[in-house]
Amino acid sequence: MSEKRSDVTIAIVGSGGEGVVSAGEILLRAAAQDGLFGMMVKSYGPQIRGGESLAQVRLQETPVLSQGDALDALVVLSWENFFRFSTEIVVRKGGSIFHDSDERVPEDLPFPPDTRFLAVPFLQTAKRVAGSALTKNIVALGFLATWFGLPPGGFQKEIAERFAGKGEPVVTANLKSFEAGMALAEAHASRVRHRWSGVAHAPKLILTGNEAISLGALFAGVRFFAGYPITPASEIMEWMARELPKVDGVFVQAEDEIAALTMVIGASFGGAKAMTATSGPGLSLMTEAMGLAAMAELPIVIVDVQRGGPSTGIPTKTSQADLLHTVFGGHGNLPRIVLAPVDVADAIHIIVHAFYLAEKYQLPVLVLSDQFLGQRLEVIRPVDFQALSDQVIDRIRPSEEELIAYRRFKITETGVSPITMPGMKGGMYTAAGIEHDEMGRPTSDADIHEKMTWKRWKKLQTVEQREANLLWHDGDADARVGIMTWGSTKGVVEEAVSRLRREGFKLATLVPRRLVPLPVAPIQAFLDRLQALLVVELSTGQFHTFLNSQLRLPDTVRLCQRAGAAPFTVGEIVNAIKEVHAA
Amino acid sequence: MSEKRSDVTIAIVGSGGEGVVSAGEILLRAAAQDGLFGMMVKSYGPQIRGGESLAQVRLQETPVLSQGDALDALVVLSWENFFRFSTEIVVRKGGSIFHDSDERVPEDLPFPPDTRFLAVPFLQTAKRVAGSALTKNIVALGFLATWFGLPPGGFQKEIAERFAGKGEPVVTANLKSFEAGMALAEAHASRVRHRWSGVAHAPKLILTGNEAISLGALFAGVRFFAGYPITPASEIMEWMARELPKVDGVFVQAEDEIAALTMVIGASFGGAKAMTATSGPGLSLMTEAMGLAAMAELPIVIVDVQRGGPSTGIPTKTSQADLLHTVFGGHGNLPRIVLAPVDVADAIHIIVHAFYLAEKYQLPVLVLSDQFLGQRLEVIRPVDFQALSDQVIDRIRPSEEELIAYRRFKITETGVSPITMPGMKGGMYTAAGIEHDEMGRPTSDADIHEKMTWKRWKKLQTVEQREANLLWHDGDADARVGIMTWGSTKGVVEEAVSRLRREGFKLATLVPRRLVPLPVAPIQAFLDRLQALLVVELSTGQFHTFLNSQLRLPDTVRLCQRAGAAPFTVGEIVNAIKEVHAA
Amino acid sequence: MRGYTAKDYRSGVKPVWCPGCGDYGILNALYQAFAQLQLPPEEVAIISGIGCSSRLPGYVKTYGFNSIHGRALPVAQGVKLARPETTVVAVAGDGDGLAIGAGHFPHAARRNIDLTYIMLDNGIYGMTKGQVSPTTGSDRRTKTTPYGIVEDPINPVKLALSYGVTFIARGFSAQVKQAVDLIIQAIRHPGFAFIQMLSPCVTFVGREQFDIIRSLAVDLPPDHDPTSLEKAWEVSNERDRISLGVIYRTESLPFEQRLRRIGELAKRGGDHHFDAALRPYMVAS
Amino acid sequence: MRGYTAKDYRSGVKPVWCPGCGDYGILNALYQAFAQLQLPPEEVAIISGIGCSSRLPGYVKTYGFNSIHGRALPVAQGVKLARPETTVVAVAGDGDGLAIGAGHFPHAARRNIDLTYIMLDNGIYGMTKGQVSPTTGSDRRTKTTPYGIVEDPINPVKLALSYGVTFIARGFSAQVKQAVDLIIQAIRHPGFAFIQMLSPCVTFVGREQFDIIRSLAVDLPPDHDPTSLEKAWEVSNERDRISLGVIYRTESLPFEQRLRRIGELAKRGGDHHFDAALRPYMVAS
Ligand SMILES: Cc1ncc(C[n+]2csc(CCOP(=O)(O)OP(=O)(O)O)c2C)c(N)n1
Ligand SMILES: Cc1ncc(C[n+]2csc(CCOP(=O)(O)OP(=O)(O)O)c2C)c(N)n1
Ligand code: SF4
Ligand code: SF4
Ligand SMILES: [Mg+2]
Ligand SMILES: [Mg+2]
Repeated sequence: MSEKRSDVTIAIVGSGGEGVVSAGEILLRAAAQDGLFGMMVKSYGPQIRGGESLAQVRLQETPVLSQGDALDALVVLSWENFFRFSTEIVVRKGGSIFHDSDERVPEDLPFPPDTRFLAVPFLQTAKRVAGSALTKNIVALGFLATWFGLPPGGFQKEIAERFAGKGEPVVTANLKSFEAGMALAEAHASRVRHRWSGVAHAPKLILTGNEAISLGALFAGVRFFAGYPITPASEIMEWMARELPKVDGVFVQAEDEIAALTMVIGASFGGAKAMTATSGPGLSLMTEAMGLAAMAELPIVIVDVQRGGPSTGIPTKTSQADLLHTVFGGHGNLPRIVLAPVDVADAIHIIVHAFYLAEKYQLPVLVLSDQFLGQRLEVIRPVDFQALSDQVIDRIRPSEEELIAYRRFKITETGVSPITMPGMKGGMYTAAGIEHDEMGRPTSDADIHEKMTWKRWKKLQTVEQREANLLWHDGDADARVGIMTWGSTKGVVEEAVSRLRREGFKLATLVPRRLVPLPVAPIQAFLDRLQALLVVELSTGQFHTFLNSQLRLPDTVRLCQRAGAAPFTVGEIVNAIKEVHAA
Repeated sequence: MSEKRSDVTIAIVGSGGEGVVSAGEILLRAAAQDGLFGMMVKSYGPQIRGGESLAQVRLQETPVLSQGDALDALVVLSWENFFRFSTEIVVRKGGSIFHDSDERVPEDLPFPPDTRFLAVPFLQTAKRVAGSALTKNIVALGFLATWFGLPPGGFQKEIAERFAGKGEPVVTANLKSFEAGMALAEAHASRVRHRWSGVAHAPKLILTGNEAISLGALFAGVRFFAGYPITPASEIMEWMARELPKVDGVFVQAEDEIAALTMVIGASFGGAKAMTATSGPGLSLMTEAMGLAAMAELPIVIVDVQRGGPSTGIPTKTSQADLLHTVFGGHGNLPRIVLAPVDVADAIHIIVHAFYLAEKYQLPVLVLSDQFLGQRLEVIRPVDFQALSDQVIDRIRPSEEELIAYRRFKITETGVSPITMPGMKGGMYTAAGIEHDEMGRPTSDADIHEKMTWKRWKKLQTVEQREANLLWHDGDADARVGIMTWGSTKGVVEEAVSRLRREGFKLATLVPRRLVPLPVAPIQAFLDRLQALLVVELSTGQFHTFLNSQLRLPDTVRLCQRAGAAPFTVGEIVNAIKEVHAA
Repeated sequence: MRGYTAKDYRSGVKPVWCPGCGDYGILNALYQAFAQLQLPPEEVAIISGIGCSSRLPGYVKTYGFNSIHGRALPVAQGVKLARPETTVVAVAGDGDGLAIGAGHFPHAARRNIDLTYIMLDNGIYGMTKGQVSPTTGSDRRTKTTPYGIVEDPINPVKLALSYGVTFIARGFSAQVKQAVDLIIQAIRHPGFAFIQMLSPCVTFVGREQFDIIRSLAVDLPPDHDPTSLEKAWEVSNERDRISLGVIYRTESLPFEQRLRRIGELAKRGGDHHFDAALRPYMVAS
Repeated sequence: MRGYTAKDYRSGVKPVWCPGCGDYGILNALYQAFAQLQLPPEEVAIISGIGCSSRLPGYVKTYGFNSIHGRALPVAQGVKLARPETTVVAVAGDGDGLAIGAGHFPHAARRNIDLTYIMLDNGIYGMTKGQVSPTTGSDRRTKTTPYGIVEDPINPVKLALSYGVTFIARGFSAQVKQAVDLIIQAIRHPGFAFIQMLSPCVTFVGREQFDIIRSLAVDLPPDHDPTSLEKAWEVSNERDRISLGVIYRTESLPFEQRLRRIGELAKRGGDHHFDAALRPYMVAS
């Protein structure tokens, strides 16, 4: 038998100790070396360590938009752990289950009737060739490589690198296990030969959303990071802890998020490009200090990698429910910019743009990522950093003349005033969260308050007028049904829409990547052409509420919303769109 | 000469040390004893003590709606201090200035041409009869009493009570000063006799918005208050520090607002009706803990007395710019209720209702007051506490049966589940900010998260369906121009609308006193009858944004908005309404 | 009536903790201490913040509150003040209590509220998978200190001493019997009692953390006088060993009693129903 | 070049402080200390929180930051780390630094960042008009303690000592000459230096606060050995008097130098431009 392939989704389930996630990573990396694009998502149980874990890898010849709805193949290292994910795991009709032959297959499995069950001796083989159960996952990898027609070279290189630190014998044991796994597939009675076509061998990047944010920030020139650990944002701070010292930047693990953000504000006052990264609970704690940055007009960047809420919620799972807080949170009239990347590649673009806007407009810029985007591993096209370098800018400094009777908060046409920093002669001023006049002197005068409030507010208008709209748009010009979504949900929606358009549906999608200030005019123009709009989001309706607050929506609006935790699947969106069409 | 009076606005300006505010208070209290209604607002300079200060008192035969736009009379104890308020002080055409005769009248005063200037020897008289400059303010009071036809009895009683603590000689000196002041007016060449008519001698209450909140909370049964000082909310905690120990309640000054709110949450878990009060910066700090109350489903009440923002802003001045934070702030899907009293009497009703809703629905209830409402002193009709006692309720406890396999977070039709507290046998459970199942056990399951999120959200729907709408509505049924505002701005708007309706304008006003959940249906019905809507608010547009997010506004919307600091005047609103009418 | 046994306090919820985690020892000690004190489960409330250690309340069949990161102490104080009959135990991690929650510790101490504060100190952020904590030893590498730690570690016992905590002890997860005894004494202590419980993280520090502590731990000598501030100060300055036991104790009026005094003063004036509070605002005219 | 004189540091903004407020003395001491150190105004940054005391930066013609309540220390640390050449002085009130900001103090201390932290301690919340503060003496009535204070007061010097602060001093607003000297020493100290400056609030505590402090204040004897931890501990336990002067000092590597070490370790690997960071994510295929 032989099957032609351009898109495969494979999951591995087992306990954390069985190396599920490592196997997934090796699979994705090896495939990338072989020219494929891909995405991996992971899921864990509540145990801190050693609990159940699931790695889902999707491989494609073209860039991957979503995690993949239904599995072509599921590797079960242990059935016990499978059941923890049974609601998350969907095997496609005609899909395959590769399960360890040492374990009895349980009754009442939630798979389609025509699912193929293949018992494979992963454990026995590992014990036989490596003398230990530990390489069971690598045996499975070998099996998968051969089964799905992936050349062994990439795998072998990855395995060698990954275990190099553990010494020669470990590397050898794993390589042997891999080969034994290949042999198992080769020899398997019901073997299906998969063939790939059109694989474009071109350089690629492989990284997570959190890595993309970190890398992009470094490119933008970040030199100060203070943060406090929090799932699922900690990887950004761990990255900074490792990389910033190499470029003479400063990394501090603060005592809490309030300290983190106020340190960042201090560092910005001191002249550094400065940022922090957090998740919902930390973001809520930073609310007061965010207002300080707005009032003292200091450039800062805050990354929020959203997770399930409210309160501690579900730290390890995704959500899009910090939206209203980021766009509207904070007491007083608090100007801020909010950006939202839609995928890993976009995360690089958006974080560079975030620093650009922060420095140019001297205010807090929030970047909204989420667990789904932050922790998924993607194989993407290389990013053109050269093209991004225009956006690496510094804040505007006063001229010699302006320094003569320096007005730090001079009212200007754009709302932006030239800023000094310690060390600049003649530029001395007192920054403050207290209302102040153009010189920075505290005041409680109503007229000055009025002027300064609108001066700060003006910057948002300037951004809306002068900066790129950051709209992602796709679809049919004559579509009467439109879809709007934001952030990491974009990929799933794009895939659903493409699928339906291939089926003949006329659809148009709009995804704003800058939420504040929202580019109202072009979005309104888009909406005005529609008869019906579908709003897709992982929250109880925050994006819909936000859109309503800024725009006039069509008479027919349908909502596709869930609290979160699990990201949307393409199938869910397809159904929702079909319902709108039917209505 | 003689003038008939039913409405007088008088201001006194001087330095803090000159007893400006005491004089205003005595004037208002004395007038109240004489059957008048009234309102006093104060304004200070930036000095902590001894800076300039201004007390503005409005007296009326009917309940007072606003602070009064233009002064009938201004008492100037010292001109130097006058200039600090020159933009805030407006004297009506034909108004009078009573200034100390020892001070030279400055040039270029911003008064209308026909203003009457009367030099009065306040200082000399004080020195003469009391041997000290200190009673200058009391001399001025005597002068005002006679000038405006207010009987001396109330003043004398107030003076005697106020200075009783300082000993007999001080009381005597002040009483003598008062009488000498009366004599000055009596003897004054250009004396105008003012007569009041229709004064209804009926019991009244005199108190500030902050006192109304405190008193109402006590009536509602508050037994735990933890707070942290902050202008302009501190009076509430100072009140609680004094009164709670008398009823075996507990008052704690916490180390910060986070501790304050988390103590309140702990106390609520422990079974007490518990609250805190703060202003913008404190509220922002409480954001994370607010989510905990929502997630753990614990009744708590937070009062926010708004001031100028963002950040530290203008602590001593008013604003309505915490609106979006209270309705939308906080990460995750965070159900909360937001109420906004419109005047001092309403503050009592609203805080009682806040405890009612908190206990009944087990979630955070925010009450939005502001400096203008919180610190102004009003003479109002007595409040019918008897009628309010229906709203003094306790949270629902599980039945014996429900305790058998107690599910603390049982999914119910209303979203509300019976709650236990320490000491209740069989009711043990672990409250948590982590997502949990009906038993309270932590989970990261997407399905349970979905169910529990909507369970918590359901409570808002239940409130909207079952509870009073709390809409304040007034005006012409056939009006095509409508006005919406909220909170403390209502009185000014009501007065402006009444004035214009007397002039023949057809107008209708709607003021929601419950902002979340907003009673959408009746408001939409109101809006649908309009051709044009005027939205009035002290912020850069938060109320407008909020209304847009919930309702479909008429095609013509006009905004009357200022950053804040000074409250609106009736004249500003009148002009804004006329412009809408003209459009 | 049959008395309570340790297993009456088990909630039946399976801990998420790693096999071998130090927190199991403390949890067991808590069950036993409650049983020895014969505390009715409904009269106990265990209040924690967020962290591996803060999962503890869910594993005990009493009232519990797994609150938010760093706020175990203020929540616990609220519970105790609202319902003073409750035996309140606050549980925090070293990050929870000494980083984000550091500001609450001195204030809980100076109130001397009658509760027991147990810090499960593993010298790491366990829950977030291995970042440096305020008590991480200077020689360690962690996820956020790949090149070593630049901050000096915090000594919680020393802090407690300077905060005027009225009962200070140190225990070790591997010495359950002693831990039981310390918890019993702490609960009995009228006022704020603090126990630093060394509780190794086998996953992000490693099993050797047990051995290192074992090699340095010594029980306080029988002649240690816990009422001596000087002796306690000396113990808090030790660097060559880790003394276990009750380090310091003193007597001071618990907050609840101080509040009672305040209440008496406040009530001197006369009647105190709502009408009395309303009266000053009434104007007869 | 003419040197700087004290008045070169006056900003010309009129203080909002009450006549007679203790803060004037500290402000003057600061002007003089800067002049004696001949600090170029643009090389100084004064960072405060919120409170009467925190208004100070606005009155000095250097860089300044009047930030938010309780956050003087983290903002100051950010400034210093971003631009280490700057002389950074953090200013806080007793409420600012010991209540809402209490959690930052131990962490600033253990980092030993080279900055000077001056706490203007008036034992009251001045700015908000007279509520109890963490250092209010137990015998006082305040707006929020109408029946007396239930919490024990905090001793900031004792705290600093237990936090491992490397320079600890106490001054008094009425002794400007000594205050100048303490500030100079603190600024010169390489690492984190803390000064508790007693600075009476004439309005909400009263003028007698000066007299009470005067009656208890004594300069540390010339033979006081500030390098002795034991002596410092004794001073921190004094109840019958208030010792003024340098209470403790020790040497420890400032944070900035520790970071430099980290940087060297990090850079051992080779080149460190952006491309090096990008490389691990590149897949050649
Ligand atoms: C406001 C906030 N910030 C950060 C986190 C993430 N977080 C969860 S537990 C934890 C620290 C855990 O360390 P520790 O308190 O020592 O407890 P352990 O897990 O080691 O027992 C952190 C930072 C959070 N939940 N909330
Ligand atoms: C988050 C926040 N909470 C409360 C306040 C109100 N507030 C301003 S200053 C202050 C305390 C002032 O006391 P202290 O720090 O001792 O300074 P002092 O005025 O006595 O110099 C408070 C509570 C605030 N500005 N911000
Ligand atoms: S990570 Fe560490 S502290 Fe957490 S459960 Fe595992 S061993 Fe215990
Ligand atoms: S209130 Fe007190 S601390 Fe504030 S300025 Fe006046 S005297 Fe100084
Ligand atoms: Mg820990
Ligand atoms: Mg103070």
